[in-house]
Amino acid sequence: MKELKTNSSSFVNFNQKISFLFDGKKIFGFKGDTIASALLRNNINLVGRSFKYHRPRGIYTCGIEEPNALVQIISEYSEPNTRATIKKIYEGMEVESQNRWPSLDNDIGSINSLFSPLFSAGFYYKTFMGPHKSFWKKIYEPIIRRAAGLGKPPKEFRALSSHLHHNVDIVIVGAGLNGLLAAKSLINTNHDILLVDFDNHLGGIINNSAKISSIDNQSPQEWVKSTVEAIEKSKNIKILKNTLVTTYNYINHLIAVEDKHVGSRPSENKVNNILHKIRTDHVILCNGHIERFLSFQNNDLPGIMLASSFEKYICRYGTLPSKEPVIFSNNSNSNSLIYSIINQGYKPKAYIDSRSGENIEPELFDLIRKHDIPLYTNSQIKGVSGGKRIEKILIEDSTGGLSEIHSDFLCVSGGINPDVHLFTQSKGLLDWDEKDLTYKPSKPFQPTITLGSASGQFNLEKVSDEINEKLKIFKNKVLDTQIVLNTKESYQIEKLWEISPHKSSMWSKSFIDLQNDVTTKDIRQAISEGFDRIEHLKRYTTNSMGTDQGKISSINALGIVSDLLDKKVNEVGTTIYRPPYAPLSFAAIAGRNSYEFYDPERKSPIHQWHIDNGAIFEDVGQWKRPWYFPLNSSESMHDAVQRESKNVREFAGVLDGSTLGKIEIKGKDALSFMNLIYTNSFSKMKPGSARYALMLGEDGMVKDDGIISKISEEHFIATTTTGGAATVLGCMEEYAQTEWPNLNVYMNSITEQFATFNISGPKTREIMNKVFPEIDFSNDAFPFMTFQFHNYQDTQIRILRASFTGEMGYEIYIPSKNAAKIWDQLHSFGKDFGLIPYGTETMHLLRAEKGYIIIGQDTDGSITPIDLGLNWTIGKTKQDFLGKRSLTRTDTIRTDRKQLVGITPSNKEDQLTEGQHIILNQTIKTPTPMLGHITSSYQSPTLGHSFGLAVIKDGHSLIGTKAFASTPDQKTIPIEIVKPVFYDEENKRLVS
Amino acid sequence: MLIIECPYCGRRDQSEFSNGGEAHVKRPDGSSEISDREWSEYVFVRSNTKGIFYERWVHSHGCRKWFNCVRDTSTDEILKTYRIDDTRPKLKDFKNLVDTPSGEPELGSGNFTVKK
Amino acid sequence: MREVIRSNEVEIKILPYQQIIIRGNGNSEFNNTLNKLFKLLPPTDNLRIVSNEEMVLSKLSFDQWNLIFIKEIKEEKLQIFIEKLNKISGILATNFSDAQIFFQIKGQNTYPTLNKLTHFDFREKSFKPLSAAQTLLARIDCTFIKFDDSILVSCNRSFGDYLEDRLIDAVNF
Amino acid sequence: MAKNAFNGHKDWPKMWRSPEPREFYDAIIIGGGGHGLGTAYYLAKEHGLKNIAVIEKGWLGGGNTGRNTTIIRSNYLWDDSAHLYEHSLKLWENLSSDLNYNVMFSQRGVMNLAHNEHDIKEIKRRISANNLNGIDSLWLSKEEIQKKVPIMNTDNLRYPVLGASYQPRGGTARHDAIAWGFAMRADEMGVDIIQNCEALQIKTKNGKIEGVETSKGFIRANKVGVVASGHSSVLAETAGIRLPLQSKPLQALVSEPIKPIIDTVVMSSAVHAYVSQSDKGELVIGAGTDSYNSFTQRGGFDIIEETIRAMVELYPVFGKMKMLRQWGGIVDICPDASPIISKSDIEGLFFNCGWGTGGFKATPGSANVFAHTIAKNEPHQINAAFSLERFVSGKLVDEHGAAAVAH
Repeated sequence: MKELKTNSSSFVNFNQKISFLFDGKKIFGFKGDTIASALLRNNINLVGRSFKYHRPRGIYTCGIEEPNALVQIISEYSEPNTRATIKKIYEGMEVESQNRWPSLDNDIGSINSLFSPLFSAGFYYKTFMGPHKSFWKKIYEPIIRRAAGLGKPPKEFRALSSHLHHNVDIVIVGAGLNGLLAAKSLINTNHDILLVDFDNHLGGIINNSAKISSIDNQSPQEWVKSTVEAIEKSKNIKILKNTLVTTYNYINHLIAVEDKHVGSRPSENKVNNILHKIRTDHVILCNGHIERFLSFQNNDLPGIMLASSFEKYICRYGTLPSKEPVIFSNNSNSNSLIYSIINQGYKPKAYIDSRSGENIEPELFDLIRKHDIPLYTNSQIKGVSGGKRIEKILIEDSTGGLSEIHSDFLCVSGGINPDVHLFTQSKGLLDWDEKDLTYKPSKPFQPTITLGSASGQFNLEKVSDEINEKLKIFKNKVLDTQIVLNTKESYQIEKLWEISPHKSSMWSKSFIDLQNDVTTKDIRQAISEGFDRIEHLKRYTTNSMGTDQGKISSINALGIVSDLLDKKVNEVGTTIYRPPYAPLSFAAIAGRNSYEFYDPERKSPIHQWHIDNGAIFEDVGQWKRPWYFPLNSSESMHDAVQRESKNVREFAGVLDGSTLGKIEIKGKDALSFMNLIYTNSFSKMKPGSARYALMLGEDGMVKDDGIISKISEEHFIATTTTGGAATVLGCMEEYAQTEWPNLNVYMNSITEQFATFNISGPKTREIMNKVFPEIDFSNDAFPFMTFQFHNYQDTQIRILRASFTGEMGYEIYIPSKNAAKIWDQLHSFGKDFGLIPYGTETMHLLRAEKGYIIIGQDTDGSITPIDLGLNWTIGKTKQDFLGKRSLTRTDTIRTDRKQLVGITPSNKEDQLTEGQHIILNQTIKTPTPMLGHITSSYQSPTLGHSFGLAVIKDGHSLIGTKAFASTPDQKTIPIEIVKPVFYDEENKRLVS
Repeated sequence: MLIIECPYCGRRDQSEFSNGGEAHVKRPDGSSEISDREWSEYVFVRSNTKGIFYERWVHSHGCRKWFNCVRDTSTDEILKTYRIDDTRPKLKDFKNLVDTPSGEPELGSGNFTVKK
Repeated sequence: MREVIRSNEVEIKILPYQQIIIRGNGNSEFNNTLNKLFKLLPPTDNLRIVSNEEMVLSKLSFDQWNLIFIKEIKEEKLQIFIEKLNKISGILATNFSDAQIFFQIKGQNTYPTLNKLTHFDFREKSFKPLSAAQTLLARIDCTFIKFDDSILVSCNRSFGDYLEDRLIDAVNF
Repeated sequence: MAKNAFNGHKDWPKMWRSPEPREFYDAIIIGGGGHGLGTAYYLAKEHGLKNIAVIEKGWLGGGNTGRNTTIIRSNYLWDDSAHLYEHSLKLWENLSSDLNYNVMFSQRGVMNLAHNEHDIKEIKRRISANNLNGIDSLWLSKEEIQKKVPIMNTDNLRYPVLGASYQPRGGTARHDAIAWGFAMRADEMGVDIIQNCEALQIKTKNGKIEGVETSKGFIRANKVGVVASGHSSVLAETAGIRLPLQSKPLQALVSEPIKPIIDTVVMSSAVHAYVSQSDKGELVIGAGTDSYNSFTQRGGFDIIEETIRAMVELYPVFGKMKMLRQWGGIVDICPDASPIISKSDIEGLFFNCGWGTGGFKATPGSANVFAHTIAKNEPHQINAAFSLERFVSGKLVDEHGAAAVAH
């Protein structure tokens, strides 16, 4: 292992050795190492194969911008595409390289490289089509898809990650030099502040390079320590470490994800991720800059690394990837790397700078001469060569002369970009800076402030001036921070995007997107095909569409394109990044709102009774409703429903109807209001009576139904369908508030206040007499469609004589807390009379026999009351009600609309199937014209055969005729079209 | 996620609200005789303004009150919210921020919004 | 009263409070009626509350007041209140005692814990003590009433078990 | 291909010209997305119009064509929709060879899950209608679903998977490719494709079309077809026409690429989760629509959250997946969730819009019948039902009422 003389600054604990597995091989690193830094210690550089050509790839960076070093973490449910450059190691961690087979060293896929000339931009679109269409589906496509993807799919994993919402005044993104200074200047102001940093050690550039020698006469590290302590002590600033801001949405809504298991195995019973949802008034972006690479022949070989990353490995991780790397740069940002290497007692093998001598800082010259490092100014690297690692570097010097250096390591710097990812997410506008050759934030779209290199201000000595200027609005403490640098540098760069190879062959490659294997050749081709806009180019070549979103390369692409088109870069396009900043864990996004908490289960007040009595439940919206009550495990649903239905018709049954919506309406104008909301007229209705009513949309289509009870001219209670409860109340509120504010009327939902039990069957009256001895249930005292309030023990209940089954029955409305009491009473008194509980399926069957509709089953938003034959619900004399006008449009007055009818199979043993269609011909030849479809169908124990309801074209006039119903197996059965009522047409039983 | 100022409850997260479409659309009184076309205008046709838009919201998970809102649909910036019975603010009270029907700058990703 | 959980500096109880929802226009007739019945003058500012030893009266939007009885009263008495209120044709009073569940939450971690489940801004500057708010908690409708040392959270009865589980989960994770 | 390959891809011809607009065209198509370019293609190919321009404010396929989740199916409930989308699906099946450009139409099948009794009823009704209309559509039991999609969690979730409808001929295609393919071939037939040319105003004179005022000046035309999705209503207003459209943000996202894991398209409207895996290995996931009108191509994070939490519930292995990119588009929605492919009250002015969340699958079909409508001044029988008139008569094609299946 390469140990360093001085690792004072590093955050790696060299006393704590850690072993982990890489491709099955045991590797040693130290506490605090990332996978990448540990591999580099062990001189391992080959970590993966590339996407398209399966070329060997190494560690290119030291951070989240990494395009190459993506690995699979076997020990974490086999998490794919994890960046080796940020993932910390722990004892026993299992890591595998990706996209290679059988092994990293010999990979079959790399055969693709030989065909690489074919794999050019857009090649899919031009190929794989012949000789016959079927070749695509049967041969080509499967091949392409098998080759897809980077990592292998992960293992099943139910994450334990939670959400946390924040409401603050200011969020500072990034706790580097600028972030810490900004926070420091806001200590104990009256702003609530979040200081968020991705790292577990704050300080950013201070930890990552040797640029700064002292801050306010303290060593940089001491300064960070004392500053962080001061911030932590403050009452108004909270620090979030290991937290990456991934998304910057409108109205300063930020999404950040916190890693709670840095450097340890994720635990099964502890929160591993927290998704922070932050709402703030201001955002201060101090998230620094990202270094660019350069395009030259084979610039993807392992052994090539960004200059600042190399320095970061020295300073941050105390490891030296190579003792004598060659350095190639076109700017001053890499000066400090030379200084850092020399600090370690080594020196670069050569320094190659494309800038002409006079542009290079004198301090750098002195340093290089002092340690006589071979210096090439005004020179370029034409290309590198090697197998699984670079071996030779070809240099073209100022005179155009070529020379070759042997080296196994090359550091490159193509300049730096402000990290504008979040800024562009926030919709801020960028400006191209011709001097610094990069896009810089110009016009924020939201209250966003950028500081330091994030704002394109690359001069470290000027940071406190900028902060004092930009944070004035917060009345911050004025800073006078003295920053002394080791390497004098005010950022200076010379244009260089791509170096053409010395000898170009059709196999030679200069990459512009390492992860997606996009070459500069692809860019040229795309342009020659007319894709001259950057967004087009991106899509055609897949440039910067990888998991790194081209963080180190997208600007280079713009540069190359602008040169080719001879346009300014800002005429070619800007870099707009899409959220998230870095791939964001699905588990974190889901948080605790999935799995057992995906959606609440709403329960009736007597839910427990249903469970105890073996009910099988049905999901109706969020409600759990008893579907049927099997006698025992062996009774099928069909048998149970047949039994329950018969029982209700012969004796009695009770249904838990508590989920039905109930709304109390009251006010001076309640009557006129109800007359406007429902089709019916309630004017002539006597207090104490009830009525079945329909509610339409303004389009005239049936939306909901229910029973309206009139307590007085000013006071009503309406029931709604279970699913419609919220919608109906919402609709009433909407019209009361927006259309008829002049009407004095209020409505409250009493759905949850009252349980509802629907008891019906010939024996009902006897049972009710037993349960409520003081109430007279005789026909005269308690006629059909009337209701009464009564005191039951210490609470008030309401009993409504109504029925949905066709049998005489009552609906009992009782406050939820007392519901169980009455339910038990009903059963204890009822069992002698054969009372049973029944579920929704039996209810559906019984009402269908009676021809009562179910909204949403027999209607589908395209059915009017007239279609249903419910004309009697429409108050003829009423001037207005919801949807009235729509009932007289040309299409709604057609007499041949789809209308509700009943159907029975001509051969009684035939089974009708819900959802099947009614057609005229016995034989199906497609496309067959359809009359309509079967909305409900059941096997009736009372009729002894299958029957159904259907909506069919011109149905009302077809009653009495014959037709055919299709069956799931594409056959037909003969049917008869009849009136939609199969049981007690005269309502004798209802009023009995 | 927008922040919406409910005239009754104050600034709240958008998740508490439901959008009610265009505001100040008067429902034709049932007594009046109107053509199928006029009626269909009311039922189906709403302005799809790009720019300053008058719309309705209801604080459905709060006070359940309806109110009106002026929002620039090309930036989603909310310029004003007001009670349902308040008079409609004049268009000229707001600076229309859209310079073209589309508004997007001609360069860069389409996933962009108008200059502000 | 039932203790739900007490851990991580949070203490949650379920309280058997009774409740009446009163709708009206807040005119003098309205105010006098309430004042006469409950010895409380209805708050005029939205989302403010007034209270005494027996009850808390909060104003939730311009035409709705919630009256919570923190001391249990007889069901009959409640009925009488409601009947008296409903005698006024401009008022709708509805018994809501069985319709909702009340959670009382205390402890210094109360708000960080609740913020795992809601975006709501509990900061003093945006949500003062002795005020109320209706919002979303764990994706369902809830009403908050903030006191100096605790917060009262109510949701519809049918969601009770669910919210209880969510709160316990939030305290633990 | 090979020839070009081995001489270093130097000689690829431009895929289309970049002409300046002439002052007159027989037909101008406003909107350079798939539908618009396709319309120009079929106008030139099938109706012999030669003097055609497509004007696009941005870049080809930069709108919803490049922003959707590329799901293609035709298993719609109502006859009118079924016939339209089936017409489109048939065109898809030959498009690559027709255009000699691989649109990578992958018929991997499309599944619509049922999570409750109501879903089952709706889906079985739809399957029956599809079969009688001659559209391949079948019911899959839970077991059959598990066989096709082993990673799906069918039982241990809040709304268990009870079954599904399945259309084997459905699938996905490469969204950019169809725009580029249509553009190339239309250009070859002389269609002027003019990018960076924004339509500002539709000029009419006594009930007849005059032309289009654009950012590149006024262009006269005999016929103008507006295919500008949400902006159609903005343009229609300039001609005094109010379209029943509302523009709302719709979001989508992709995961990091992984090796093949899901071999078909799975849609679940109940839990708002639509997923397929691209040929690159990314999971392509469609999220929901925001409730409010907006032209910002940006939606709320809560919408993404809704989709993802359904995803990890339905596919536990996704717990360790990561969201790579997230973006928004603007969908233009009609009151009945069906499109408008129609003449207008102004002679020579036609509209093709209102595709809501379902436009991509219809691209060739819509373009084909719209071209017919423009050329013949009357609708093709397939799009007759999708007229503007239906909102007056009330004869809607209500696709969200009944078949509440997200498109």
